[in-house]
Amino acid sequence: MARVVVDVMLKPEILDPQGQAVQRALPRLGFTGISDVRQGKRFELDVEGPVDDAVLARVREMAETFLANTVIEDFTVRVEDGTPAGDARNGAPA
Amino acid sequence: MARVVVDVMLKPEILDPQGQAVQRALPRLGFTGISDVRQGKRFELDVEGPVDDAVLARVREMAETFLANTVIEDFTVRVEDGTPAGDARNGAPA
Amino acid sequence: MTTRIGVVTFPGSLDDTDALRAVRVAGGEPVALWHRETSLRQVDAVVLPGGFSYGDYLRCGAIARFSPVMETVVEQARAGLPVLGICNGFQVLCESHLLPGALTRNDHLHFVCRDQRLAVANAGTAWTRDYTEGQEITVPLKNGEGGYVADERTLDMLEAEGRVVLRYLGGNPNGSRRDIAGITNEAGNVVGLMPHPEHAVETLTGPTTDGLGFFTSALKTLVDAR
Amino acid sequence: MTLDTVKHATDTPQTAQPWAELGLKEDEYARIREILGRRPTGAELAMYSVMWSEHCSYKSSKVHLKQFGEKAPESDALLVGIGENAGVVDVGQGYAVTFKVESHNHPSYIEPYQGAATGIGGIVRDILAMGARPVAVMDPLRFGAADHPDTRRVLPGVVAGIGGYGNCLGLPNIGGEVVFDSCYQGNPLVNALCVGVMKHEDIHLAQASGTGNKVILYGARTGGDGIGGVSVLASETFDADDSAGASANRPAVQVGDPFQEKLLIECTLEIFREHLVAGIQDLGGAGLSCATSELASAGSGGMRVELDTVPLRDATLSPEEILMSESQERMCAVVEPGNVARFLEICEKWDVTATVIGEVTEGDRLEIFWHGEQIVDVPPRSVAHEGPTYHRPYARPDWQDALQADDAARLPRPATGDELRAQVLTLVGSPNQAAKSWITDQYDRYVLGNTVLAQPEDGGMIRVDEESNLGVAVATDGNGRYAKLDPYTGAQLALAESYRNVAATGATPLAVTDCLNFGSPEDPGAMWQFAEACRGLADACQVLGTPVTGGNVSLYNQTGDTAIHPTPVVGVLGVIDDVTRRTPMAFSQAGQLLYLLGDTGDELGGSAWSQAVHDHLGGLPPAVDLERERLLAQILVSASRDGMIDAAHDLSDGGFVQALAESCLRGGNGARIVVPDDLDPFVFLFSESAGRALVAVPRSEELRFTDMCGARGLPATRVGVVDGDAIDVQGQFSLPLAELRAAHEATLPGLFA
Ligand SMILES: Nc1ncnc2c1ncn2[C@@H]1O[C@H](COP(=O)(O)OP(=O)(O)O)[C@@H](O)[C@H]1O
Ligand SMILES: [Mg+2]
Repeated sequence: MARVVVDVMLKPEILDPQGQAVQRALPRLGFTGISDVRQGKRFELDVEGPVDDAVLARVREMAETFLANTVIEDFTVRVEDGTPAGDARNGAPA
Repeated sequence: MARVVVDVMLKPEILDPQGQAVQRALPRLGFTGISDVRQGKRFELDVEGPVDDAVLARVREMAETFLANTVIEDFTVRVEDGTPAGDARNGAPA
Repeated sequence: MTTRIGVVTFPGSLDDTDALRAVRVAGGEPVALWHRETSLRQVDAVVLPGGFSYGDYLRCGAIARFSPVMETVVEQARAGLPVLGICNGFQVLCESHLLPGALTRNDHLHFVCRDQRLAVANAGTAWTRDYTEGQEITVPLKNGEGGYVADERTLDMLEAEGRVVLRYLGGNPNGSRRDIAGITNEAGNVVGLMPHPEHAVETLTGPTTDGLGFFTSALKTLVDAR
Repeated sequence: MTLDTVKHATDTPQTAQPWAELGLKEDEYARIREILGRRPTGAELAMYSVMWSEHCSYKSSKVHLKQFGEKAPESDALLVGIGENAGVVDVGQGYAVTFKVESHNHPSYIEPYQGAATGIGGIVRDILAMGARPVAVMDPLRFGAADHPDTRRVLPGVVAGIGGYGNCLGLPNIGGEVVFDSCYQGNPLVNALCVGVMKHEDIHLAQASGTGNKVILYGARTGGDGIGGVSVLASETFDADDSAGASANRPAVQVGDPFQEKLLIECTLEIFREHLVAGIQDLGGAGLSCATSELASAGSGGMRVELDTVPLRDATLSPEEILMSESQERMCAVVEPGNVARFLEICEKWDVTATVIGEVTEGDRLEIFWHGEQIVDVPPRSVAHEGPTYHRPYARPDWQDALQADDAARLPRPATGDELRAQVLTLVGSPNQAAKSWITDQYDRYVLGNTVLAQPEDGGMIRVDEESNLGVAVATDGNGRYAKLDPYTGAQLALAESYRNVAATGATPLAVTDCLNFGSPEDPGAMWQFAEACRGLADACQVLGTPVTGGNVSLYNQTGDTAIHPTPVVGVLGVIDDVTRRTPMAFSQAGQLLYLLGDTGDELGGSAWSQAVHDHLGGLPPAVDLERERLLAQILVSASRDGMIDAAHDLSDGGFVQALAESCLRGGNGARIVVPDDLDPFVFLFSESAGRALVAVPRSEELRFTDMCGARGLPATRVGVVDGDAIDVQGQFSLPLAELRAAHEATLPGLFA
């Protein structure tokens, strides 16, 4: 069983109230030196069978149409070990 | 400016209704072969100055006391490039 | 001498005025407390009200927990001060580790507002002594993250020690483990509830007046303690 | 790129400018040059283009909206009329109430959650800007066909957005509407209404006066979101297929932060309490362009703004973008210099960012500077209040006659008791008539502790004063099917229904707000519908004595050539001296007598029955008799005040049987019904004749009640009694409540859960 991770973050220009709330709280908790915080979602998908290009393409389509709202969010897809699955944020065609 | 990423996921034994809802929806959307979905949070922290062990230790403490609720959640901390910052889920002492 | 019950306003608290009203209707003296102040202004008990403190960003109650007023609340709660956390207040109490467990996203993923039937499971706490054990009450429930979770050991301990205070009746509205709607600490002075008794203190604006008992219970507890 | 300063613009008259891309017409651009005596700077062009858009300038609609003022009935209750952020109504005991309904239609189609959420945020700030504490919201909604796949995307998102924002603000949601019709498939309507309460002396206006007074921008930092939102999303350049393209550079979608807005509300109310504000304006569509030009235009002096002092979320924004940004949760206040320190202190207390960005000047220019260089120098009235006015051509569509000729009377009707029974179940379970609790249970109706009535009651009711029990009731209604058949009558029926709903709760109707949702004003047929609806509404308000206090227009609700049904949504505000005398809709006491008030005719055109059973739309809508509506309202209010009725429910879509079913289900009691001698059972049950209500009268009050109706000339027909656990229409059928409830309540969860 392989795991594919989809990270979904608000686009940089979109307001991120949650990230801002966290950032504003940090100094009060004694944590300094953090100049920005963005909060997004992380999906862990357990895939049956081997993760080949076809599977990744499907996951990317899933991210594009369902897991992320591309009107306001970007996403990345990668196999668990940390290697990005060959695409930059959003862009890559399936 | 370096970026540290904190991933927070519900512990495996805690019910994840959001992940389940995603998983249930997938076949309806024509995506098969995904045996499990978990949904968690991803924090991107922009750190002023270099990210050394001391900084990572502080971020880990931040995750432990604030970003995650360790009653129900696990977390990992890593520097943006993908290398885990020397700790497994939760465990590592600061 | 009147009994003073304080209600904390965090940024984003919403049901604070309702909690103050409920204290007044019950016959106590309501005292507004501000999150930035460490002083509790000599109140005899504290209510942490419902709402979305700090927008409920990150996790419900996670940021409010670190406010100055909570330092004092935690310290005095450990020393026996009666503290009632309602909804968001319950979440703050869990985040502060005054109560075990956590509150998670409703299993159906929607905010739910309804008149909820409940059973009083412990009529011995500072906030429930005006009820009888097993009594059925109906008060409003309104939350998006009201599913109570804790590990099995903790749940068993809560049951064994009689620390479940309220249980949902007529269908579990949010996936709470073992239908738990409210719990107390070991000493019985700190109580957390998801339902909103402050919205059931007058028939004009609430479904019942079943919620009043929480506030009159505290007043009695405090008078007895004098 | 060099900064396009006023001087630079003067020196380079020939520079080509993208006025067309910004949605301006050639003659509009020429007029800007004429006003300024030179070409506009980029910043000026941005301001004019967005302020002269349909959304901000009402250029196609204002010639018709004028009637609301011209035909306004005499009313002692109106403290502030059309033209401000919202109208203000005197409700007695020194209290004033402000309310307004607005649309957020296009954004909610693109991004349902955020579109709907920011719709709530925007209308709440309008109410706040009047000096009032917002106390409740309502949400009139229209979606495409209930079973269309895209409705599954739009509806849950819209509902979650309204709940997510309103719940987090701590405003009870006390009512609204949910209507499904395939005409709204590509153009859902998301209207949002907010009600606020203040004391008379707290009324604030949007004006900048007093030379030397400071202009303070406070609330969220300004970001790149929503730039062009007004001109792109809410004007003719909007094209659904293009939405992805529009977001390529700067996002047209705005993200709301209800927590920030909650702080803004509490902070602003504290500032009002200390009388620190000389003028105030919320930032909504067109952002700073709108706020600065409107404040300066309405005041006595000019204004100077240092745009580089605006706190930014994104440091790369250009001055044009800052002026156009629609970042949410911001307000702009004019403050005397001596009050600035205290103003900033209160903002600090609430963690609200506040910055002095300019001041009121002598003279009459709006001047904006960027790092010391002047980029705007305009007469503010020319931007804010003297935009273009169009007299668009309009004409009755050629299909109108055929539509009206296609009479619903030709539709086959149920002939037997069993058929009637089956169609009752079809009706109460149809998406438009089914219970809406799957939606409304996602809204907090209890917060603030003053909700006396909330959905599914006829109107929402809020207690205003805990000591005296003074309260207000609000309802919103609109029936696009009726308006399609006849827009003049349809608009009047919307008002009549809303008015009747308020009266049914026991409150006296006082004033009106409206949101006019229509197709393209460039289509003469749609423009005719708009003109007719305005005329109908203005005429009806005159008769009912309820002035229009404000509202909103949403045009271009069409996909290609296909427009939505003309959908005027009308909100009515009423006052009740003692909320403990309210009339709920539930039949909660067995044995009480049921009276049908008003006359029932054979009126099925546009009815819920014709839609649910035959999927038909044709004929004429029910006739309107405004004098009858007025009499009915007086009777309902008197009966409530004197304790003669225990329940009341207005009759509207679905007719008698729908109202009966709802009141029975809510009270958990059945009813035995006798069909009146002079009526056909089908007509009795399903007709939608206006001016009617169903009331439950305690036996002890029967004589007093019928005497009153008789003396005042209102037909009151005894139709049955509250009893048992079924609806039993004698001689026709019996329908157990459990079966009725299952049919009524399963529909929406079945579609969306
Ligand atoms: N359909 C309408 N009926 C009456 N007044 C309207 C209508 N549409 C807009 N108005 C009034 O025109 C003015 C400007 O409207 P609008 O641009 O929506 O205000 P805002 O700038 O506060 O959003 C307001 O006073 C509003 O109440
Ligand atoms: Mg406004």
